[in-house]
Amino acid sequence: MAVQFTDGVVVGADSRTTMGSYIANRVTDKLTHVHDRVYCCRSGSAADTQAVADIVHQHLQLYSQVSGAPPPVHTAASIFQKLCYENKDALSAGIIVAGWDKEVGPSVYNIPLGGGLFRQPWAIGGSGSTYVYGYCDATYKEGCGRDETVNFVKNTLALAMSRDGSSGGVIRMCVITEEGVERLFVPGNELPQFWQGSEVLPNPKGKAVPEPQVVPMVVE
Amino acid sequence: MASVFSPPGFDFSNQLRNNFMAQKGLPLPKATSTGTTIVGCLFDGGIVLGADTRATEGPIVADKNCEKIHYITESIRCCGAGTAADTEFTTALISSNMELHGLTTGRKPRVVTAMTMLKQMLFRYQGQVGAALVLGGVDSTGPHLFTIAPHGSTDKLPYVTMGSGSLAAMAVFESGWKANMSREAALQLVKDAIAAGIFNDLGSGSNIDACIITASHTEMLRNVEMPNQRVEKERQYGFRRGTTAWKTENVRSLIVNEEITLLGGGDEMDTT
Amino acid sequence: MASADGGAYSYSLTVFSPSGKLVQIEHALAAVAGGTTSLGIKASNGIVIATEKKSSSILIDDSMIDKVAVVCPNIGIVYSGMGPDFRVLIAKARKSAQAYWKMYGEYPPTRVLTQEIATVMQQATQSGGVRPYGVSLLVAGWDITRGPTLYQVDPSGSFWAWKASAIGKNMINAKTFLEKRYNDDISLEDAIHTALLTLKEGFEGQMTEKTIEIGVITVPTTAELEEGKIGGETGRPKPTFRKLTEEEVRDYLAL
Amino acid sequence: MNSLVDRFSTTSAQSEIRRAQALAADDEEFSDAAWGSEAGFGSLAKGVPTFSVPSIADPSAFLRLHTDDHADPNCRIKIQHGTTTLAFRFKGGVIVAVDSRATAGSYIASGTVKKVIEINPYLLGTMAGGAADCQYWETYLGIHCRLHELRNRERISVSAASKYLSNLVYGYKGMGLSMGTMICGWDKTRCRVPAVFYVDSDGTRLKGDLFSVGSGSTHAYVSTAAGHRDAFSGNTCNLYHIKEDGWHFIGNYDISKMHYDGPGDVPGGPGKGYGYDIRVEGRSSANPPPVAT
Amino acid sequence: MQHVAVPHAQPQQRQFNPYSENGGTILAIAGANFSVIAGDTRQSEGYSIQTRYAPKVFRLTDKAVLATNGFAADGNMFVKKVRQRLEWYRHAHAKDMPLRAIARLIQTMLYARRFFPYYVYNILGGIEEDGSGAVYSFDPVGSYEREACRAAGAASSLVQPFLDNQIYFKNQTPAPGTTHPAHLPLSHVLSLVIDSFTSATERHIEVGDGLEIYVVLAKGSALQGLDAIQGLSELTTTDDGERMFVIRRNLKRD
Amino acid sequence: MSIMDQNGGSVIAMVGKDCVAIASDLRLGNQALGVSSNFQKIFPVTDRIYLGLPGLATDVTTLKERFRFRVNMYTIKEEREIEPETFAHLVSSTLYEHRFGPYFCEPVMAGLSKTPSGGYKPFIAATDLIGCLNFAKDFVVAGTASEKLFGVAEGLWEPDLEPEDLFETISQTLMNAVDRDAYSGWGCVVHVLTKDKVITRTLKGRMD
Repeated sequence: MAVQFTDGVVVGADSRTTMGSYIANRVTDKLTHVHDRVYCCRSGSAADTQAVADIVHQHLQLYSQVSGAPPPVHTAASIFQKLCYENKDALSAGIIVAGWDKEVGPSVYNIPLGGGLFRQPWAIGGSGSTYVYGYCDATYKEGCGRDETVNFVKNTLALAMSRDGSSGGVIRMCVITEEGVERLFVPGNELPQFWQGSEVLPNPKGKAVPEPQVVPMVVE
Repeated sequence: MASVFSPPGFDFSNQLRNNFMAQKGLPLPKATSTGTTIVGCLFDGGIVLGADTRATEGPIVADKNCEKIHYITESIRCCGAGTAADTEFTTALISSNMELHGLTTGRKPRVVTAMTMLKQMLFRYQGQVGAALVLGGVDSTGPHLFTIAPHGSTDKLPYVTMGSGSLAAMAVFESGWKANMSREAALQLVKDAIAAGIFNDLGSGSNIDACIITASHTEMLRNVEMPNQRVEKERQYGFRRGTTAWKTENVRSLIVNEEITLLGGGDEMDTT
Repeated sequence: MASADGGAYSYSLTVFSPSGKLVQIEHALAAVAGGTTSLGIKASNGIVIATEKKSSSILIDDSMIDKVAVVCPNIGIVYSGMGPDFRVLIAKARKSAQAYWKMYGEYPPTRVLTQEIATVMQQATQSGGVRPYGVSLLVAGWDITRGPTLYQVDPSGSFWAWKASAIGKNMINAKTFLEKRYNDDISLEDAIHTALLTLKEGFEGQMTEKTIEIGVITVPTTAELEEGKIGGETGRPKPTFRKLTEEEVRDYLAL
Repeated sequence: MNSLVDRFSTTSAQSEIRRAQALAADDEEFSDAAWGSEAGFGSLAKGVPTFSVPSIADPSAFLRLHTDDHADPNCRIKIQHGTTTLAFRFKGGVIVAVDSRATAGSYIASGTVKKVIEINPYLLGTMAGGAADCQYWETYLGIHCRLHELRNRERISVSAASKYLSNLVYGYKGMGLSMGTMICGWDKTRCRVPAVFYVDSDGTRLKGDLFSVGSGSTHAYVSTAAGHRDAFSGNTCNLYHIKEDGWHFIGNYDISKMHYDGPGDVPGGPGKGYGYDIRVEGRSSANPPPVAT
Repeated sequence: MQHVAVPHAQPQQRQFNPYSENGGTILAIAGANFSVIAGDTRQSEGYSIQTRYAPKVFRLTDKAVLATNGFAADGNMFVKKVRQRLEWYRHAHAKDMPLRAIARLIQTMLYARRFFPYYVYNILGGIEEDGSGAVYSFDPVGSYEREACRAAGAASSLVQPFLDNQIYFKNQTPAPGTTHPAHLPLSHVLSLVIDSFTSATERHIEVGDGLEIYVVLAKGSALQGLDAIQGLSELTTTDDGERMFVIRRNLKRD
Repeated sequence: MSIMDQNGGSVIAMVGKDCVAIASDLRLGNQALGVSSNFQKIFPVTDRIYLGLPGLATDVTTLKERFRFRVNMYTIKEEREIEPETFAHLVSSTLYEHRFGPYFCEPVMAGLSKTPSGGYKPFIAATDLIGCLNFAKDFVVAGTASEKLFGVAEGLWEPDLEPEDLFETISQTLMNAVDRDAYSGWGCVVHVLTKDKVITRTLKGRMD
């Protein structure tokens, strides 16, 4: 997930990699550095996304070498798109690119499985995203500050992690602004809590519902 | 080699024939797989790698004491699970390239270099090269531990397990691992993890191999524990000589005996 | 540039002169003779190879210059002549040694690797558009069948084994010096001293641990051999060739 | 085939089995388990014994999936197969020769299988294809022949016995039975001649003078040749001779021994081994005379 | 969410597959006046062990023991049904079913499911009415045969040829003037059984954990050194009729 | 019916006291039909290395020639005989080169390797069809009867058998194993290597 705010972007992700139903890595770092102020969130096949991110990282090193300036986020995103689009039948990679650059300031780009490129104020992806579209649509509002946005990301991820079996572990976030990149970490036992599924049975009108004690049966 | 030109990489010439045979309903035979339990564990100052020693071909144990901790460089080792030949040759290829890399750069090679070489090779073959690896080593930037899956994805973690016994081993790690463990504690934890794989997973068995890598030196503890020695047999099975009826026999002596007969009957030149 | 293996048209630079000589190779040998002196001495229990590391100006940081190169754990090479040619040959030699290792699971015997290098150098004398390598090499190595062996390879691609040899600037004086001092059962320690004395003969300037480089082959004992590969099958045999550190060179110079 | 159609069609084998099951189900007191001594054959009065069938669309495909080891060598249930059987009529009666090897896939499960089933003192049946199918149904046939004798006070003719077996097996056509058997005997009554009938699980029934059944059948002039040449035949050869007064067991010969030493001093025997390389030893460059070692 | 690339599953046809394979190996050897029926106690599925002690050898009557191997659920159910039929036989005939008859009963019960087979390889061992040791081996649909020695199950192809050589002395030419013994003493047979299983455990991953050997002695025959065997316990109470013993040993657990 | 059953055949190698033995059956079949009872699967590579090649017959002959070529070239270039360990690696890398179009053959090697102190040490090795090397201390098996060979060998093998005793053990192992395999058999041949001689015997086994 990545959200743009006034003077930067917040990128966040869960930390679970699964092999079938086995959790191969419960503390994965899916926030991958591609340049000083450009990060990407990887979802889909770990092998594919790691390979693609490595290639983009190399391209951006070259870009900054040649141009003498850090690469715009749009450039990074379009390299990702080129790779994902042209190899779409070999790759299974959903990537969100976010960062800060001098021309545009903060920006978030979403590259889903087909390889399209969409600039959005906020973007979510991966199997857990389906559960939290509603929450994001309801909660997001423009012009938020840093702390508000961090909370918005943290809550969204926590909700997705509780509903989606393939998501979980800890929350990793990065706040990317002109000044720098600040890494945040929320351990698995300190995730924001929401409704945990305890049943609240309505009390039938008038009748007092006795406390269900269990009286041990007397045996001679 | 310069004198004999051999194309680099794999030779696909039999593929046409093999596909034809596969269509005719003659399935490919199974290659040796190492069902395997392999683990790696970080301790302060180094890495402990562990592996079992059973290689299987389907349900049959092909090798009771094979080596799964492969050499990459003096202070980087790599445990392999999956198709035995793939783990053997993939690690050998990267070990060779790392040696070249070390010689050309004149520096001790890094674990992350080996990891990148391995991941890029496996990714290129899209999982067809069935090698699941635990790569561990110590270099100038300290101890590092990686797992590399057959499709080319890598994870960097303080403790890892791979292979069919990895779940059993991970259970032991999750309950026993602590940060900054001592060398002895780490070795004992690795031994327990491998033992868990050996006894609970059918694909792993026989002995425990371990390897302790620190900045100063690397200690290969081959068969550090052998909990599965075969018991004494109840009987002796020697046969009486002549038990086996044979039809023909041919004995070829390997001793080349020459007698040198002097020609010329003794009037050689007098050289006294 | 025609491909190295002499494509259809070979505008070969190396052609026979009327007197039956290959002039380019003569010039290459002259380039070698212009190079700093290198020598090698085969002792009963090892080999020493050494060379001068003279640089044209004191401003040069000669710690980065490698005139003695490791090809594989049991083979080292020293050269006289053109540095860059040497570097290219060393890269090919190392690749060839690894290719051998990948096929046979052990490192090549010295003779086989020398043959490979010689073939490369010979191809440069019979192909279009390429000139011979401007280096002579002293290849020192150990293998189980032949023990310690010292080979010299020339720009022509010819190679032969030596008990002791010298190449480069004052090769002749060095060789006569060696001929006087060499005997078959010289020990490695004595051989190292002889090497230093021979180098001193034609040395311009101060001979210090910074201005010379030494590589040695030490023959493993049968006990070490019995033990075989360190750490079982997949381990590696103990290296038999290594370059002396600057401290070791200083100690030898002090004696 | 669409399972709906199958459930209500009247011709397919499944519907016949269902009718038999319905028949057995309703007269409770006669269920085959009632009387311990019936050993599961079920009372003959009710016709065929009941078979439980998996309730899925295509039970025979299910069976083939799990038991046919030609299609899928590592299928789990390996049913044993017998392979070379030979029978011929001549003026002296009927000669029946069979091998004794049963294989499951490439594994030789047994080398001592009795592939001649002694139906009764004057009737023999041979086994090729599914061992269980032949054993079970030919023993079942023996019961039927005995009942025939009791009802009609005369021995059943070979033709009637083989007809009964082929009709019975025809009921299960397509369900997966695998049998290739020869019913041999000597008819005591009317024509008093030896008779050989070939009956197989497709329902084929042929009267003839000479039959050879099984994967080794093409080599079966001498059963040792079949044992030698065919990987699925071998171990020992059981030889029977049927005369007027019923069958006689001639003997059990080890095929490999016969390859080397022949049947011993039997009139007309070759005097030495039947094996090809024994017979041609010393006569060609491929088989040079044995060098005096 | 991130998953390591699981190959894109094509549409999978859900086939009705009631069977599984629980490994293990059984064997039985008949002597002159005894029968030995043995089986390992490991029950596994795929690469994991379901239990280290699941008996595969069951006592039917004082003189008959049945060993089953293949799909454990079918095996256990089949033994239950056989015991039920034997009980009814005892009610109908006031005596235990003789071994020969049990063999035929098992054939008919197996063949009753010819079109939905029990995935079980059975071996019936015990003492015949004439007091001789006997072993009957079955295929999953009921074809059976009396033999002197039979191995079945996962490692049968490892054990059977070994027994051919050591029990039947196959391919062994006897010392000049002597012949191979027709029947082997009990102690010899027991040591072969134990060695067979330790060898099978070494080379087959589905064999191990424990070994249970049932010994059925004909009426009035000597113990032949049986009492000296480690891990022995007697099941029969009286020692006038047939006697049945069980020997429990451990096997490697890797 | 895998490709390895097409022609059938099995090989076993065993270690004894300062000696090794390698044995194989002689059958060449076309699935169930036996074709030849004299198909040699074991070839001398050098005086002290024997190579057994069970599997698809066409690949057996192809590989035999391929290895003969490579060993001859090695001998000429290195001016020495190839050692068993080196030959094992040569076989392994040759097979792995065909990783994605393999030869259907599981080579078994037996030999005596020169020790640094001048003596001879028994050496056996086997690889699967793509070259995974298995250096065993006791015995290695391959071919259609490999499971059976494993079972009997595990039972009968004992350490430090004299050459003649090793001959008996390996022969009994091979014959009893192939008698339980439909695709192997039709005669057996055994080679026993000691440091000074090679004893080759053809056995009188079942011919069915």
